[in-house]
Amino acid sequence: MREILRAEHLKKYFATPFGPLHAVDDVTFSIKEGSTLGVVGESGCGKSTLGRTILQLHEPTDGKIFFREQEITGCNKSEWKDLRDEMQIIFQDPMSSLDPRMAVWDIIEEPLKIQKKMDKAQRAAKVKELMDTVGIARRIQYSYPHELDGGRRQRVGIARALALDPKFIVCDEPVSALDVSIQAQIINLLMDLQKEKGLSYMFITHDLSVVKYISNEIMVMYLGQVVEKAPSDELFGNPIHPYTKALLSAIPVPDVHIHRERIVLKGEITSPVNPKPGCRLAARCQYATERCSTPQQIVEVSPNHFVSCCRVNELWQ
Amino acid sequence: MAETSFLEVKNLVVEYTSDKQVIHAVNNASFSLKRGETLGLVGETGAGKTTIAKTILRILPDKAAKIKAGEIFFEGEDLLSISEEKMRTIRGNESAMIFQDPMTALNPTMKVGVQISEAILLHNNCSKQEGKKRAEEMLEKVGIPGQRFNDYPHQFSGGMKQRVVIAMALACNPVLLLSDEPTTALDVTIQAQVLDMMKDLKTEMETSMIMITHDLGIVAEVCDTVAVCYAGEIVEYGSVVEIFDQPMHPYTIGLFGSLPDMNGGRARLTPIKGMMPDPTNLPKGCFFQDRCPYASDECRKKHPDLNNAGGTHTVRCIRKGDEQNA
Amino acid sequence: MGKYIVKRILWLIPITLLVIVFVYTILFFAPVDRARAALGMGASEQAIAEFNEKNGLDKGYLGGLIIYLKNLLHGDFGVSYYTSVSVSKQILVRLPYTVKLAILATTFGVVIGLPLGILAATHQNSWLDSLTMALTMFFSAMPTFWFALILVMIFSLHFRWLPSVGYESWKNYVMPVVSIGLHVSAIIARQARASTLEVIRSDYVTTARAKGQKESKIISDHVLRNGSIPVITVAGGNLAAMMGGALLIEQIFTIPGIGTYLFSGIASLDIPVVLGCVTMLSVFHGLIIVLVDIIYTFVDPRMKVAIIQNSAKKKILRGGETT
Amino acid sequence: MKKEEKSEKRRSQFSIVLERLARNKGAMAGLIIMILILIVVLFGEHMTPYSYFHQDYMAMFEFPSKDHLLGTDSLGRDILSRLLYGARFSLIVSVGSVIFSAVIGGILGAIAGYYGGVVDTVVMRFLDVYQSIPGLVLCMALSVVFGSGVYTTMLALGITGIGGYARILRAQVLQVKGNEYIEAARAAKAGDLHIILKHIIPNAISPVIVSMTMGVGSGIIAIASLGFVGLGIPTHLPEWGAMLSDGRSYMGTYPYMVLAPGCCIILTVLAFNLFGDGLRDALDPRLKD
Repeated sequence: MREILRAEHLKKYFATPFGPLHAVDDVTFSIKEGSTLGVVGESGCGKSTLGRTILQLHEPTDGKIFFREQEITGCNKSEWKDLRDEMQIIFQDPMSSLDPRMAVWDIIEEPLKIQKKMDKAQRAAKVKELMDTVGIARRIQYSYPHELDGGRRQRVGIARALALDPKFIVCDEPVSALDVSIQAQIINLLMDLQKEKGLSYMFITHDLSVVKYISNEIMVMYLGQVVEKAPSDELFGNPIHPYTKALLSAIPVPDVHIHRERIVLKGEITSPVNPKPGCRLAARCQYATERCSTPQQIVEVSPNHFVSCCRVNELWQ
Repeated sequence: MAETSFLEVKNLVVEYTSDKQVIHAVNNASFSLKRGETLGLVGETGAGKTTIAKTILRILPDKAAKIKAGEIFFEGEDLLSISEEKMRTIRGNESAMIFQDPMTALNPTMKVGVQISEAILLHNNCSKQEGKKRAEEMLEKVGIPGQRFNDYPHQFSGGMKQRVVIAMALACNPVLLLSDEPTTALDVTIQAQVLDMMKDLKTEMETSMIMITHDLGIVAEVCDTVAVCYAGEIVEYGSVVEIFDQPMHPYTIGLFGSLPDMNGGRARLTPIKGMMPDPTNLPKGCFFQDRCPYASDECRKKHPDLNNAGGTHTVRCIRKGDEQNA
Repeated sequence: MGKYIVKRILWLIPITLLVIVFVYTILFFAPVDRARAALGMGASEQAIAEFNEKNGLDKGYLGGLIIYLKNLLHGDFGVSYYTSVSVSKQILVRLPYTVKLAILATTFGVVIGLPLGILAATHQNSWLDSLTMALTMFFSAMPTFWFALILVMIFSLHFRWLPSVGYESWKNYVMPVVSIGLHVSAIIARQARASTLEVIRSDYVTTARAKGQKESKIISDHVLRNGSIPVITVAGGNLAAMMGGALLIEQIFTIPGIGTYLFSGIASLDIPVVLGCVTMLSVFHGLIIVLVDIIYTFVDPRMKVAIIQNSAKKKILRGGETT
Repeated sequence: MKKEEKSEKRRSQFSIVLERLARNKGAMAGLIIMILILIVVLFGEHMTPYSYFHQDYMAMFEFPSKDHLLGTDSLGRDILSRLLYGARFSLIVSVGSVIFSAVIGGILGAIAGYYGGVVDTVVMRFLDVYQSIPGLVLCMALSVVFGSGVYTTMLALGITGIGGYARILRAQVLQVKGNEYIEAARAAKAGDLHIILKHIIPNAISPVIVSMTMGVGSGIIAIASLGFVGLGIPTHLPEWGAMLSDGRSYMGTYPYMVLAPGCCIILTVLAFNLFGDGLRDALDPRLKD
């Protein structure tokens, strides 16, 4: 499989009155064509910023992004514009991501209008096709977002993202705001689309059960850094980093017969503003030692399984 | 008697009126809770879970909401027929509620300690110092240093705020705790902390609890019995083992089918098609008919009753009822 | 916090300077011959030249501005072109009347408006609410100076209970205060009602109810404080605007305040008079805004953080993203 | 589920707002008065038997009667005729000035809000200066400088109003800019102009329209205030404020000379405020039908 996207040492810092906020700090990964990379972490871990930086909705502070082996950081606008059609985004909150003053039809048509490659009839045909693809009934084509329920809104968001026939989509918590039964409908839709169109996803979420289900590979982030990255089954079957372990053990499992030992992290997430060098989990980690205050290296412990923890050899049995 | 009907909700009907439209929020809901037990009230947005909890405390918005019918027996007394004054002595004292969003459930201009002691002073004949002391004890109990009595809500993180809200609810050692999605707004690791703490405190204080949630994982972890809500009524009820091992109502089955399996492979999810019926215009017959894979003509004609399915397990579906009877 | 207040007050200096430049510019280029206006059409050329030299009008736009600012540095507001009376003295003599009127009218507005707004909100959709809303709608549409005339007509001319001119006794202030105060109270009542309604619907009020708190205590302990927060801004803004004197009201009741003075200055384009008053106004306005912010931090603990962060946010805007 | 049947045909935002307005009694009352006033402005001079400057020394200070429905003034001029003719000054000047301030202020605010940074800082400091001079003071100073007249008054009033609109639109743009649909448009490589025209303006403009409506009301009061002290509209014209000032000297004996113009002002202002209130509700896109 060819690689569709690669990020190397990507950084995104924001200036704050109290110092730079390390939203994304030295993140490296790649995504193969037709596959899904899941990005997991709790609020404030920088996963959404990462998605937006990949799409250059934020200017990266440092690092390189390659799309189909072509560097898109620092390339000029016209080259980038064509590539941009191939990269799209689906947002978490379908309410704030749909313009409340535009009807469903107009929202889906907008990217086509901006692209200026089709005439009106072609656009109309395309919009109808998109509505069928994502399962939006014709009768709501002139409804406004506030008149729709969450599931339909998200379908509109997906149709808009698909309008320009992208090859790569950043899905930023696309099902988090939805009820369980609707969530399953949308997940199925996303997986069907992937199969049909050969899409690649970067699937950002805090919901571990969803990410396990949909991803080929999973990247766990904590305070802007990648702490562990592995193929989906490997990560769930053999988590190594203390944060990944705690995260996995914290999910309530809908099964009354399973009782697991829970690893509880002390305290709460610290501030990503002006962080000290070293492991950012150290203050909450039960395995922390003095070595944890030195900068951590990400190491490959088994094929494709990367961990950023200085005690990896001791913890990995 | 007291053992079995510590809390009993019977045929509760609640409606909201907005812009001349009647929203049927709760339709004939009945369930009971034994002392010391935890009941999970499970369902999706708009299923009427929160309305049921607010009705038990009688804190529904006066003008919009109307309790049309039903009885709520709490320790043998019908809460819907006692005076407002009497009700006030129960609220926050014998029965308390934890709200979903800790960001908005705390008064931003009042010290958290004062907010905790508010209920203590209200229901106990004690001095302000005594109230403060007990509020500080409550803070310690939920893992917050007592010195933070004088801090304001904005000085706490989300998880800490929810701890304050829990301390507030438990301040008067209530026998019944209504928890409305207490961890939904929190991150997973914080959720785990808060759930553990709630479980410990519940055992320590011998509190009975109604846990409102949409998360079946949480239900499996903390509940003894489960009531599945759909369109304002209870469609399935039973012990947590009965429901999880042998879900019977097509809706409950659908909920389980919607969840990705954490342990198994990547089988295609089997979600429920369509969505919840419009609460202003509920269909005749079974409310689930349009989404049900087994719906027959009979389901469209007759509204099903709760049928016994063995043990404490009951289910509101003619199909399962038939099977059971046959 | 203290550092922040000092910073805010120091910030008033450049703002006030800009206000002076702005107003000076408008007035300077007005097409009038001040000398002839002061000395009469038949004045001699020499008298006109003397007048212009005395008042710095011969120095041109920039020269005049520099002289004015230089004098201001020494606390000298200059003298009126026409009466040659010191502007600072006039302001000092007149200020007490205006301050009295402003504070009384604003207090009246808050005392009447705030409870009325809260009452209307707690009785939403009742007759009380509808009546309050109708009355406040009416009073906010009514020009205060017209209402003042009506009051004069009723209480001075018809019943002869209150004097229509003068400034010595408390009776002189009743009608000016009421005519402005009712307008202010109407605006405050509407604001208070809106913000109270929002608070009443908030989760923490439901929480208080779930604790078993009495409705009356919920209003006094939870709603009142949060509901009145936006009212502080309205009241402060009104107080600041009124420091310029309610021009027309002062005129109608012949109160010798800043308003009448400022108006006479404007009407005759008397630059030192107008600049003097406007400078004072701008400083007062700035101080009142700072005061409002300080009151905020007492009423709403979140504001302390917000205000300090807000002053820090400017840094972000200037710094942009670090790349 | 919710009102789907209605969605099958295209409904523009405009028609939705109109529908909602039509259901609001207050707004409709305001609208009716506004239409009546408009008719008066357009045809007022043909509706009464007297012209506004017709002086009748045989009929000075007449109380309201069949001949003179609202009586006559010190020069024997028919007050009703003057009031009807005077409506045009209040209305035209106020509407003109509101449009002027909304356009200039709106552009300033939108630029400051959208681009932020240095531009925003400069505009905000400018507004700080603006805000520290009370509106009426600035307005009076400007109208003295510009001299009396319809257009000069419009300009004086218009300049005074710029600050308010700039602030409103800036705040709105900042808020709208934070929404994800802006990012979605950028992800579809929309340019700045497209985003401003298609997304930001339609979503940010509502409060501006509402405060423009209300602004006409306060503009009318400001014009009357100017007229009352002899500024603004030339004093020989029957501007409502000037008529009030006229009547003031005789109000002890002839109260109708003060009452009538005042009622005209209140009625007009009330109409715009009522309509503005209704408009605020109707323009909320998230409101359920």
